[in-house]
Amino acid sequence: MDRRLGATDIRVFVGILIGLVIVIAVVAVIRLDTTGEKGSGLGTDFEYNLEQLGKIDPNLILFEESAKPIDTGFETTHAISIDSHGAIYVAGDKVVRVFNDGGKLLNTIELPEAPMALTVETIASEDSKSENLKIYVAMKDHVEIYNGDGKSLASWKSLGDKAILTSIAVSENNVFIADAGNRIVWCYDTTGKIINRIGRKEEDRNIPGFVIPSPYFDLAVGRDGLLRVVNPGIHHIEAYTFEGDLEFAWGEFSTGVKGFCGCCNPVNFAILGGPDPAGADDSFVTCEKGLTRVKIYDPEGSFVGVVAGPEQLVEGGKVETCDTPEECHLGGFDVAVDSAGRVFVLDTIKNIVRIFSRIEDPS
Amino acid sequence: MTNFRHITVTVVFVLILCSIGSAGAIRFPPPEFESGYELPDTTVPNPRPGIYDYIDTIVLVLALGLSSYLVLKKRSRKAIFALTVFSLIYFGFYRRGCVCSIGAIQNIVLSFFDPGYAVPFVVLLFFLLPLVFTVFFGRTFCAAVCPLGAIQDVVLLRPFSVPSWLENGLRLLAYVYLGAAVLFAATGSAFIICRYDPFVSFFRLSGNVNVLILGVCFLIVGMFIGRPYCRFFCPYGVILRQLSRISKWRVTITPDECIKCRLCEDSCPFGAVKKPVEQWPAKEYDRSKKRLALLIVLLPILIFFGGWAGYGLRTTTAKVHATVRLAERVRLEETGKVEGTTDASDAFRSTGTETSELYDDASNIRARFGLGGWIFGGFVGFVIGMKLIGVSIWRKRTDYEADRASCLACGRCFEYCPREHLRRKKDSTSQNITAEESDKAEFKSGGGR
Amino acid sequence: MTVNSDSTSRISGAANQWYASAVSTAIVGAVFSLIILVLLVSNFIRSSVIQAQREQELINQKVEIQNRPGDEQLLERIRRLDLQYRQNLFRNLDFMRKGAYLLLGSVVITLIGFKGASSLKKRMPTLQPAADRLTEQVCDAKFSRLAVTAGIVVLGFGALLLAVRPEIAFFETIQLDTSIPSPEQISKNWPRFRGPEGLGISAYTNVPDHWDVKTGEGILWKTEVPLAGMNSPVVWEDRVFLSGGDPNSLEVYCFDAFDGRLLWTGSVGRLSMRNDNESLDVMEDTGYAAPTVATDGRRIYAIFATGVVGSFDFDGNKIWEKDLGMPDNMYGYACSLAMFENLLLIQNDQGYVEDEKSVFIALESFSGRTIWQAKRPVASSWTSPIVAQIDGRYQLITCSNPLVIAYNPADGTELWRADCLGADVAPSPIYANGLVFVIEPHMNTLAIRPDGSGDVTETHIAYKIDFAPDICSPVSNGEMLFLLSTDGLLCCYKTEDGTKLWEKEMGEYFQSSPSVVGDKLYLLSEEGVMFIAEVEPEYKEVAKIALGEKCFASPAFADGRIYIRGRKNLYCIGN
Amino acid sequence: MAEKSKPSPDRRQFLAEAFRYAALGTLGVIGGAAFAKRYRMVQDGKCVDSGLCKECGLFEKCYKPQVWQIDPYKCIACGNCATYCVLEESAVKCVQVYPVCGYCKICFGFFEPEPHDINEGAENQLCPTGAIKRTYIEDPYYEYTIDESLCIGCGKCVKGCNTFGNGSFFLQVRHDRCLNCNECAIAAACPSGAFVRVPADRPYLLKEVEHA
Repeated sequence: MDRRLGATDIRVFVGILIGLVIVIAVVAVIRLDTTGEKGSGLGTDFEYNLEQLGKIDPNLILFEESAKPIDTGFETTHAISIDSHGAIYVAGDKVVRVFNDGGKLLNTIELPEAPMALTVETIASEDSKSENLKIYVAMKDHVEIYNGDGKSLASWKSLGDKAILTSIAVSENNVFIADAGNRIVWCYDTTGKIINRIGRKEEDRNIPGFVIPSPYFDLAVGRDGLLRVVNPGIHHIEAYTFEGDLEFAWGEFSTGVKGFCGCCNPVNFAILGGPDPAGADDSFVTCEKGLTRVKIYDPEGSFVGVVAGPEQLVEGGKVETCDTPEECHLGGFDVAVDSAGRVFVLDTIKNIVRIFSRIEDPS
Repeated sequence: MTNFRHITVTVVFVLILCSIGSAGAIRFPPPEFESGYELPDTTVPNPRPGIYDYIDTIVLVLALGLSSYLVLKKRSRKAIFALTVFSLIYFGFYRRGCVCSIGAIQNIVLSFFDPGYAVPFVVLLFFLLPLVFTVFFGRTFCAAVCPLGAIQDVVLLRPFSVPSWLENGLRLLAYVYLGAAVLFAATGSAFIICRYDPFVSFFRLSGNVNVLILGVCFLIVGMFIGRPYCRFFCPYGVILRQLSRISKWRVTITPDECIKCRLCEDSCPFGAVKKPVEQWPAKEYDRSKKRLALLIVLLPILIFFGGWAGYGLRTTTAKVHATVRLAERVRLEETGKVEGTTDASDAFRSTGTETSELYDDASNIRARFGLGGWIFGGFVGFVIGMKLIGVSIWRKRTDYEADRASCLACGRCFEYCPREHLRRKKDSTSQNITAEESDKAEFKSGGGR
Repeated sequence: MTVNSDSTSRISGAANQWYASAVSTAIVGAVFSLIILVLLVSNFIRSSVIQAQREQELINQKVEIQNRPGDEQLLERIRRLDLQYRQNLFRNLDFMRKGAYLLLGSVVITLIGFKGASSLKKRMPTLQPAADRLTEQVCDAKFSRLAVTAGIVVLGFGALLLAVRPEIAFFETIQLDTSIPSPEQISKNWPRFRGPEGLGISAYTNVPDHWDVKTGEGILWKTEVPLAGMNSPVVWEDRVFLSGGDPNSLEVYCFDAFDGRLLWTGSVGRLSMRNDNESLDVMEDTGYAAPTVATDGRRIYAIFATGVVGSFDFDGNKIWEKDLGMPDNMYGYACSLAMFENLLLIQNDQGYVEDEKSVFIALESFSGRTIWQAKRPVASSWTSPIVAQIDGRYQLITCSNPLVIAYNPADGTELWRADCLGADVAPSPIYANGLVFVIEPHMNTLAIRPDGSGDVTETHIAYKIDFAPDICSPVSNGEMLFLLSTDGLLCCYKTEDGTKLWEKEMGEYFQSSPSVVGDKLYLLSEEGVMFIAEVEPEYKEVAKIALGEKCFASPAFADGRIYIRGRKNLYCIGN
Repeated sequence: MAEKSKPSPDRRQFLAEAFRYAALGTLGVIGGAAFAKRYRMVQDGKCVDSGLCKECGLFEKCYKPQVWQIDPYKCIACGNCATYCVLEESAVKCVQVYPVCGYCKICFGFFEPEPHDINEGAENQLCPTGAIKRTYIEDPYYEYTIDESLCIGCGKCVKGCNTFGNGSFFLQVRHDRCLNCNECAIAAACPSGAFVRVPADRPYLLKEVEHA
């Protein structure tokens, strides 16, 4: 008899236990997150956050976006250049497109392959009445030259598979080509003959050699007749004579706004006024990837101010790092300046050209 | 689950190609080192060779065969238990609960709906073999091969019988679960059987905390209620039930004839022992006839309403599909109904795809869930209807027998049958073993329960 | 076993020892696994708490080191902390793994114990007193039915709970207003190029005839238009519409008629430059937005030089957009839009006759669906079609080189055609005093009787006037027809027979078309000088007001107001 | 229904027999269909042209085991890999593909965005578990190596390397650890759908491979 009682007791006890357990189980199932909505649950130490570094003190910003961005209509863009008349040349896909600053398409030059860089030279003809354009387009391994109407004038011979040309500059009789693949600057004459190699590592001439971790390697010729070359790996902009002697270098690493951030920056730069004497102050406009910043340095390389930071260059002013690798790898913007001192930033992700001009009185 | 559920090689390859396209940056050479530094290679440890899958298949066949033999010919609970433990160790702890016949349902279904997906050979076998065996020998797969069944069987300590009405009610869950699993697999949304597999995390000795808790709960219940998962949830079990109804050979409590000693009445922890059934009392009989007619009429109605309900659920069920979730999130962000973005929406935007494309995809998927909902709901309605009919007809039964559908062929009841003991005595004496030993043997063989 | 109880009793002693040991094993195992479980859980909690603290501290210190560079102790602390942190991370993982194995082992032991025990301690099969099996069966069946029914209820309820969640719609459906404006409404407004019927005639007589830009007298407001365009303003009740474009964007503007506020800007897809043969080079004097927009008081419709047509509702929501393809047009596309009931009428003349590109398209106003299309054996033209009600039936009259074609605007069937034009046709046709007046630039002006059918070239041309403007469209007040040439020669003819009444040298250049308001004639010169004149019996200047801004668009007249689009600004002039 | 409707034993047997064959038939059809599908896919060239197994026979082509892997170009290094894996210590780890690496002196996969100083001090290291080793090769180049025993696959360094560098760090499923679940728990939780199945004989999607 008591045994039956005991049995009933057990039944009750077990019943309660099971009920309890079922409740727990249901809760567990409900709490189970298989879709990643709750996030990784990793601590703050595991977050990679550039929010703070991306912010730039508004007092440092000397420029403002002065016109609607130009939609280039490209799928990929590589380089931007501006001729002495202010026409904007954008190289992308397999085309060079020429716009006026209103964004009107003036001209199109079909290319045999994808361009890497370009520059435009204006040559006054003998009678100096008319003048004609020479457009130098650097492909991956060689240079093509076109006139203003897009007629091919010359195609120089390839520098080999290893070559990855990333920038080109012209000064009277010299054409300088930055070759990131061989990590060297080629100096051509205008007929396409190689007359010099600049920047190879040489201890006795204390030339450090170019340290180029990624295909960003820019150069330009200053009005002082010195060739300026970026040495991104050591965050320098170096000044060479056309003979290839390193005169001086400036630039320092810093994630802060005054220096160049990242492992290899700046990716591109332009010299205000450039070869054109009018209204130039010879200061540098540099462009960094990673933390996308366009900044101004004076000729001696001391920080002057900011043209645009991540907040200006990203829609909605949201400071963010790129998500997918593809975004990141396209992240190297290009800059150009016109004789009026406006800065043109080629956004290689959205494939648009943003136009910045100085704020009248930066209060 | 090794090489379970292929997506075709092409799909992968296309993905790779896309990624090349999207790569953007050109391959850039590493620096030339003057110190003669050599670029190391990235280590690429290989996965478990595919050949093992075929070993698994062989083991499965052997286990099934052996189990069938032990249940039907040898009628030895101890041996069955031993095999159970083996299966638990091999398919469970060694193979980490994968390959798994239960999960295989989803792969089969997906392979019929996803043009880019063909089910691997091994998975196909793991799905089919137990079914084929069941058609001939009853649920011998459940008895001693399925690791999920095994782990529940070994923890079963003090079984309490579940009243048959409750059992009938709870069993509906399994059908719903099966329906849902098929629905989500067919729409390529998720493999819920794997997501909510309560025991796999034991086999792996790690896993999501919530799943672990769920598993523990099942085991605790399993100590007092025989194999709760198998009886009330297992989607594969649902199929096996139906097949074992028509199996060629079947588990019988008694080796020869039933003497109605009632000893086996509560021998079965799974409530599969059916008592003899008397005639209906006359008045009950008439009423039940009417009722039956009514229920048969009711069946199509249930099916329709089931389908209708399933259709009504489409927006909810569609949320299980990642694309729909993403689309809804993006939509909410676009319309400013929610603040901020999620990783998913950021990732989506960084691909530069048009939102309209995403929305189109999502609404197509919803539409598919609409149709699927009709079928799913209809199925559930049908099941319920049939169950109602099933519980209101009954067949005269004279003997104690194991219910074909719900008998898991564990062989516990054998020990309770005096006829069985006689049989064994005969065998043992024929093998001239002394009565005493044989008694010991019998005694021990009371175990396993 | 139950059958021969004596055997049980015989070995029960031995069994009891076994049983005792089994039970003790089970208990030991259970206790052990319990301990491990507790350890695991506690360790899990403890570590997660401590780790969190460490992590936070670490981060703080890393921040601090930025402010105190070169603080060696701090550096030391950070490094030590970091090490602890990381060691702990992996120690926990390791502990967890080992713990899991131990737990498994102990659980197995427990189970073996219990199993052994339960298998040794036989419980005799308990035989309940045989209950009344019949009732038992009946109850069982009944309960089962109830249980299943309960299942239905539960499932149904669950489904309901899930289903009530609100659906997130991916595409919102805007209620389309498919009604069409009444003729009265249309005549009260200025819904298209050159007014209600495109004849340049205003229904109002209270339009101002004097104002002064310098003093600002009569200038109600002046608003700068973001993007340039040659098109004329269009007015519906309290809204003024314009379009403008540049290579980057093609836009539609909606201004508030009272204060000139720009209420909204709608933008249609600019032409893509992806494939370069499509790139467009427009001429200065057509631009990207030469065609004037049209409205039916429900929506606003605009077409641009790139062949893109867009429709917006009055709140600026885009209703539809359609790309008719880049028009092949030497000066740039300039035909303004016309409307008939729920149809948007587009004269899309392209190329030369032999190109067979020209087509007339009628789109459903609210959906953008093409209702009818008529191929036209004509070359590019720059005229705007008109819809005139001519003895009871509507005629859609189009001018091009070389044909004048009248269609039934409802279905596009051709009513009649006349082969009488040539060169680059820019002036639009008008209908006055039972005649259709069409212009062959620089050559002559023709009056056609619109009651014919088929080719009426020989039969229905009433008379020719050997004077013809080249850009400005004609205007008529019924009995008089006024023709204004670009270089400023204004001629007046009798509409019955085309006899010349008078002519006047205006001494200005004209791009915009003349308009008739009441008994006055309004002429707006290129330099932005508005001439207001009475015309009977002779040209009599009422006013001559300089706007001080170049004007190419024709002005729009509303109740007591004039809207003038200058090169840059939109002016509203009123009393 | 009881007595009268009750079929005689042999009739019932016959019925059972019929049902059995029907069931077997159905199973046969299912199996056949599932099996035939692979042939269809061979005909469609879905398997053949994959180029993954040129010379091997139909079996290898279409029946090749497949395993989970991360498409590095879709991965956004959200960190879910570290915690959603069914394994306590995730099967996903960061890998370094040396030919893509720039061997930078200042590597943003290694250093904090604002390093206090350019050295291996813990205060400068980005990796919370210190799983990256930085070794000097020659001026100005440094080698960066992942210590997989320490890496938990959080992807913090991947973000840094992608943003500033060449992206030579990225996450991959390590198949010596992966259980290759039927439905990968991480794949289900992956916000960017970066998880794909790849043939088991080509179980990795290393960047350099696609770049070439």
